[in-house]
Amino acid sequence: MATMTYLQAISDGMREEMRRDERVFVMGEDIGAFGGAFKVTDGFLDEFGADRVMDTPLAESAIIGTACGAAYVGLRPICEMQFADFISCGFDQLVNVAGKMHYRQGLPTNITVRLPSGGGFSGGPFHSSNPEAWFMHAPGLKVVAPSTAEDAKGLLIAAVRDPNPVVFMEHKHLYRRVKGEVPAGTYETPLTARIAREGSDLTVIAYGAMVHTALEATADLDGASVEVLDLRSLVPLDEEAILASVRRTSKVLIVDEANQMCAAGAQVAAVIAEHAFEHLDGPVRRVATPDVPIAFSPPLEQALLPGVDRIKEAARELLDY
Amino acid sequence: MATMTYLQAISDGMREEMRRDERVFVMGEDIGAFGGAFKVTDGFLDEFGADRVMDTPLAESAIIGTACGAAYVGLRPICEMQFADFISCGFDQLVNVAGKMHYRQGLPTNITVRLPSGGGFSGGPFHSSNPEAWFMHAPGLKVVAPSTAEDAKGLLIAAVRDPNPVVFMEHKHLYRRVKGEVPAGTYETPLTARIAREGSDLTVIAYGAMVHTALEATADLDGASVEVLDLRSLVPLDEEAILASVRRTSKVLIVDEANQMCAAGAQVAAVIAEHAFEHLDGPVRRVATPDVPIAFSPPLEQALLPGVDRIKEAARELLDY
Amino acid sequence: MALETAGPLAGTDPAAHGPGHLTPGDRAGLLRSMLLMRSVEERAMNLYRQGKVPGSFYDGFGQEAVSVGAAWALAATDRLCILHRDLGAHLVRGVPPARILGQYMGRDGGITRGRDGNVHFGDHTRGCVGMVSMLPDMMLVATGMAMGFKLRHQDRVALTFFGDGSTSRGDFHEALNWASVQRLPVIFVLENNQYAYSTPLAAQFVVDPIARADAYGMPGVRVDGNDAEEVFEAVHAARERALVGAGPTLIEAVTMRMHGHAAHDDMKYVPPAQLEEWRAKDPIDRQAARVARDGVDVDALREEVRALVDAATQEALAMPMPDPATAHHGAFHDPADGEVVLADGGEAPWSGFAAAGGAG
Amino acid sequence: MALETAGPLAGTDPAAHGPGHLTPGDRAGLLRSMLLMRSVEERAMNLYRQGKVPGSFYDGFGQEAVSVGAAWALAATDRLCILHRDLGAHLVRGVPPARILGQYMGRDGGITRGRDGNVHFGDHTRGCVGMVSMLPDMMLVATGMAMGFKLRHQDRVALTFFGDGSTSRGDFHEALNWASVQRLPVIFVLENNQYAYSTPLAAQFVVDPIARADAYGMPGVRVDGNDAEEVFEAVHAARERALVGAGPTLIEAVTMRMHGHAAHDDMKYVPPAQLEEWRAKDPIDRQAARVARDGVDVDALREEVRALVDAATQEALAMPMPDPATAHHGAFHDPADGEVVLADGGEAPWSGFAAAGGAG
Ligand SMILES: Cc1ncc(C[n+]2csc(CCOP(=O)(O)OP(=O)(O)O)c2C)c(N)n1
Ligand SMILES: Cc1ncc(C[n+]2csc(CCOP(=O)(O)OP(=O)(O)O)c2C)c(N)n1
Ligand SMILES: [Mg+2]
Ligand SMILES: [Mg+2]
Repeated sequence: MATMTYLQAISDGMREEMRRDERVFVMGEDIGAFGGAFKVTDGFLDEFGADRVMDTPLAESAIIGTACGAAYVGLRPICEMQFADFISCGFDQLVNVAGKMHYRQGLPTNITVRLPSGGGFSGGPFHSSNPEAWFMHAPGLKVVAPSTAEDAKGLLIAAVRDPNPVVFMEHKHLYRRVKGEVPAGTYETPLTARIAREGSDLTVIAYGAMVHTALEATADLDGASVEVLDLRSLVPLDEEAILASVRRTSKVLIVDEANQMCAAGAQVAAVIAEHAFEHLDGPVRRVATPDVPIAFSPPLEQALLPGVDRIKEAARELLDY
Repeated sequence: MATMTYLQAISDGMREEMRRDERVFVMGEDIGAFGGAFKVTDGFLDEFGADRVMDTPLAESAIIGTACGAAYVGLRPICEMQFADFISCGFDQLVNVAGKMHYRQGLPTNITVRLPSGGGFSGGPFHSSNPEAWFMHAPGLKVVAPSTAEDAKGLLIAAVRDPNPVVFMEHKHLYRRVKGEVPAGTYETPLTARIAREGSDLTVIAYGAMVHTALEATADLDGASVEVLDLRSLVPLDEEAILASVRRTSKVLIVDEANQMCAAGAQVAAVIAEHAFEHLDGPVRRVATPDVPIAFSPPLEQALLPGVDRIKEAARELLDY
Repeated sequence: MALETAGPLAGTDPAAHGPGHLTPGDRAGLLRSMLLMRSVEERAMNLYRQGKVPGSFYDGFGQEAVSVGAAWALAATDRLCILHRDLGAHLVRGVPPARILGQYMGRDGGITRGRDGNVHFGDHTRGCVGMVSMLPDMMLVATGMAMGFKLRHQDRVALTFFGDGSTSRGDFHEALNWASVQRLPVIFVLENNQYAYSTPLAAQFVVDPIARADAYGMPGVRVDGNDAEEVFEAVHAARERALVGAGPTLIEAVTMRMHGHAAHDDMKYVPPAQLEEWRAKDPIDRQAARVARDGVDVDALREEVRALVDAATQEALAMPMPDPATAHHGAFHDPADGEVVLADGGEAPWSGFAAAGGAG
Repeated sequence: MALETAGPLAGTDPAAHGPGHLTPGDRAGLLRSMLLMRSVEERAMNLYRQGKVPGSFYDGFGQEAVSVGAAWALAATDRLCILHRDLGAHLVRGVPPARILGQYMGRDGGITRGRDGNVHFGDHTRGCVGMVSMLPDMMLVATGMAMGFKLRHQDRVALTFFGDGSTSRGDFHEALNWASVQRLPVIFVLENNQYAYSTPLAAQFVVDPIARADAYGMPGVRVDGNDAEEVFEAVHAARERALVGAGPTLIEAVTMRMHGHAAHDDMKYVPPAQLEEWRAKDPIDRQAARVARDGVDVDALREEVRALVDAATQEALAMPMPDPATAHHGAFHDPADGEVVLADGGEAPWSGFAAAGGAG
């Protein structure tokens, strides 16, 4: 096993799968000669050629819509949005064409849409967002959000092989900060939750970058034993794993980086309040980003994004409950 | 006070406000000579002329984007989407231009976006949706969803006068089915919840068409006293009214017509699970539409949309809890 | 704005224009498909009036030559996104009328098994993707199919239809521009039927959109949309062009929507004289005259089609409604059910394909 | 694809082209604004390298003539959406350099008070709407402002910029088409700087987009984007046209992005010869030569600008960071704070407006 960054793991997953399966190709803005805004496809043009590493016009609706068409004739496109935020411009094709085709017509849409998401480095209101909940609320789309290098590769490959449209949330702040052992070759990470740390006093549920923030915040919390559940997949949502953990610990804190209203965390809270009510020994707490755009200036941005301190405080309150 | 349908009340609200305020105008596809797909602007062209009753090209992004521009120079556009579903094509302008402008630049976007929404008459996957949760999850947008004729008029006027972008969810299934006394002249309905029926054993929380379904389902539930809370506004969400009702009844059922994942109902459930935990005497139950597109064929559609039977069953389970 | 067609409009003599690819058999086939389209839609409208078709009902009365003529020019290996005025293309591909009527009625035997309604269907076993309502989203899907063909060096084309109103939306532009930058084998058939719901052309554009073809660097061909053979020839030529790698073509078929936007629409906004004028150009009458001159018994053809649609109606009425217990199934495809992509099963009845073994 | 400008490219003698609206004072003013733009951006880049500008940093080095020349032609009552290569337009409107540098550094004294970054700002007290990142969304916003003017019968125009890459997106089309159908007083300035991030023109279009103007029924004017006076004259003419109700104009200013897409971009994808070629056409050098011939002491002007930017830098560095306790405020406008719409406070330094009292 090699050690690589989260970013390298995503590249590696795509590269391996493209070598294995000639139906797979990548498309997006500046992904060819330039290697992508974050260099995720660096070197791909040389290895796979311009046909399979397709620099597109600046047109997100077209990226998603033509990818759907290519999928219907048997290809497996991986679309890169330059930033997750720009998916707003391809929103219609994603929710209405890709999301609804199978239910309506029995025709699956085998596309993977990579969304470099998340804040933490002064990207401002248009380069920091976490739009996953929009897609959870759009039937027919799967949504995954890896937090580790190993899962980034495995979920990328699983997404490409899945016959359905999969929105792949890759958190920009993890790109080069997170490293880990990554198996060689191709493998699929299942679309289920993973226990990032076992514990018995409190469950913290998170995904993507917030898994790391949650782990850090609860590593040493006055000796409490805190379980951290990494959702990994948002659609399907691993309700069993969520409920099992809450049954064990009786207390739960949900952390997500998205704006709080109708976020993934709201769905998780609703599932728990409905199906684990009898096992709860305290309110279902949430830490998320307030309902404003992500501000640019560092002190403002830091005040908005869930950080170690807010998580610690909420966790302590629950432990003391 | 005149008796009018929900649809007439919306028309009446727009007409009165246009008479009072020359900055207000309506724009959309086929809203002029044709009077709109649902005839909400019938007669407007004659009364106000083509400048203020603007038939637009078939271009939703342009409808929202140009409305924003008109608002910045002091006008108060009301945009009609022919069906709520088509807002997917104007999504980017709505969430990124209208939603974020004030936070970023201190410049409010005084537009009202009317979305004829909801199912129940074989509209199929593209003419039945309830996309309000997408906009709840987009900071800077207000979202209202009247259930009565009186509120439809009052919330429409409140939306137009609000300096912020307001998404006005008008449920198509209520258009001609719901009638009520509507005050003459102009008035604003506050963006707060309303108790549709008082009760003490159970709270049912709903908005839009589901208020009526909830009232019907719980009108005579083995003698139980069921409170029905009509949210009316989703952003801002009247958390105080929600929590106050739950504190009184200790049991809560949330009904919404949207697909269940990350829906408005999920947010309401999360708020309750976090802030009324100590007052709950049972799980927070939800009845919503499963996560598939709204099917066309009547038996399928009826199986998907929350109906009286499903609500009754869930309410009974809670009462027996 | 000039609305008369720019191309050489022939009279009723097919030999007077076009390279004459069509045999008498093809000509009769075109007529038969148009008759079938009109007949199926008339029957569906009756069923709608009887309350057996839920929701709304849209048809393509008066526009039959566009979808029939265009689909006629395609091979079984080609791919289509068929729009809401274009039932004829489904019929040319071989979709059984009973399944179409079942579709309108929301029956389990309809193409989408009641999941979607009216003409929002595509038979993927016949190379067709079902349209979404959002117009003209399918232009990008067709462009993407063509992208797939190019990527795999396949000799195939994709074709899609869209209306005059749909030209105002961004996806129209993104599709034409993308297809031209990548030189894709795709054929865009703009069906100018004078209205978008109630909206006349002047509210959608200042210059007829065929003029945009130049600006995208592709040929723009304007044809009489009420002449199935002229439509066929234009699509045939565009297809030949696409197959040699010369890229996309924009075809404008000028026609008229002779019915309301949907069944509920009384079309008060259409001047009666305009309808009169177009009634005289009925595409079926025109083709029937040609075919009669070829010696075909058109009355017998009409009779055959009527019988076929009668039988299809009975078959469709016998189909059960879908099982409500399945309503929440099917948002996702289960890999265990095998790979599903568009298949070649569609019919390509043109004699040129029959002779060449279907490969055009 | 022809990339040389189509219009008559004059040498350095301003009298040789254009109707000569500009006085020597205007000419010097244009130069001063361009110098100011370059100087502020150079300073910001230094601050970026010092770690004082968070996020990324974008500039318009080499493109100064476009935004300065265009904004120069507008009245205080006109309205603008200014893009990320167009800092000069903000400076022409009178936005103080200190507030711009504060903006880059995320200070509380920046235009957006740290809410947004880099050139994503607009001073609404000077008639400007801050751009959003999604390109070219602002084309529709500008179109909407023009719609407002038309509705209220006001003698005003709206103007916006956008890049060559942005022409590929649907909103480009929706804006041009809408503006032409409604004949709106809006001016679209396409800033063709040869690249969209790393993407060359050939990946965005087959025919230069100026050719589309015809197809929308509006004039398309191609100018040398490195000549501030030529840009001024084109915008001036478009404005006159708009004010008499003749509708929108598409102007293409051909220029070159001389720096990377943003500070991190080393531009390996740009052939050195291309940069060389354009370096010789520097818009500031060109204008400086003209102004020098008018007898102006250009060195003194440069000195004045440098001092001004030095002082602005000090002022900006002294601005505090925003208060984190306010981070979650401001998603909504509180009506109690009064109505806020774009105001006329922007400067319109052109002598034509000065003479006519600001109304053009
Ligand atoms: C994006 C979008 N907006 C609105 C509608 C509602 N709508 C359905 S058909 C129609 C008119 C379409 O006109 P045109 O493109 O000319 O096609 P035609 O129906 O005339 O064939 C409209 C506005 C839609 N289907 N899609
Ligand atoms: C809708 C959208 N997609 C992607 C981006 C990311 N992006 C920022 S600038 C840029 C290139 C823009 O090129 P062009 O329009 O030519 O403007 P230029 O930067 O060259 O002035 C891209 C792709 C964006 N801002 N908006
Ligand atoms: Mg039409
Ligand atoms: Mg550019």
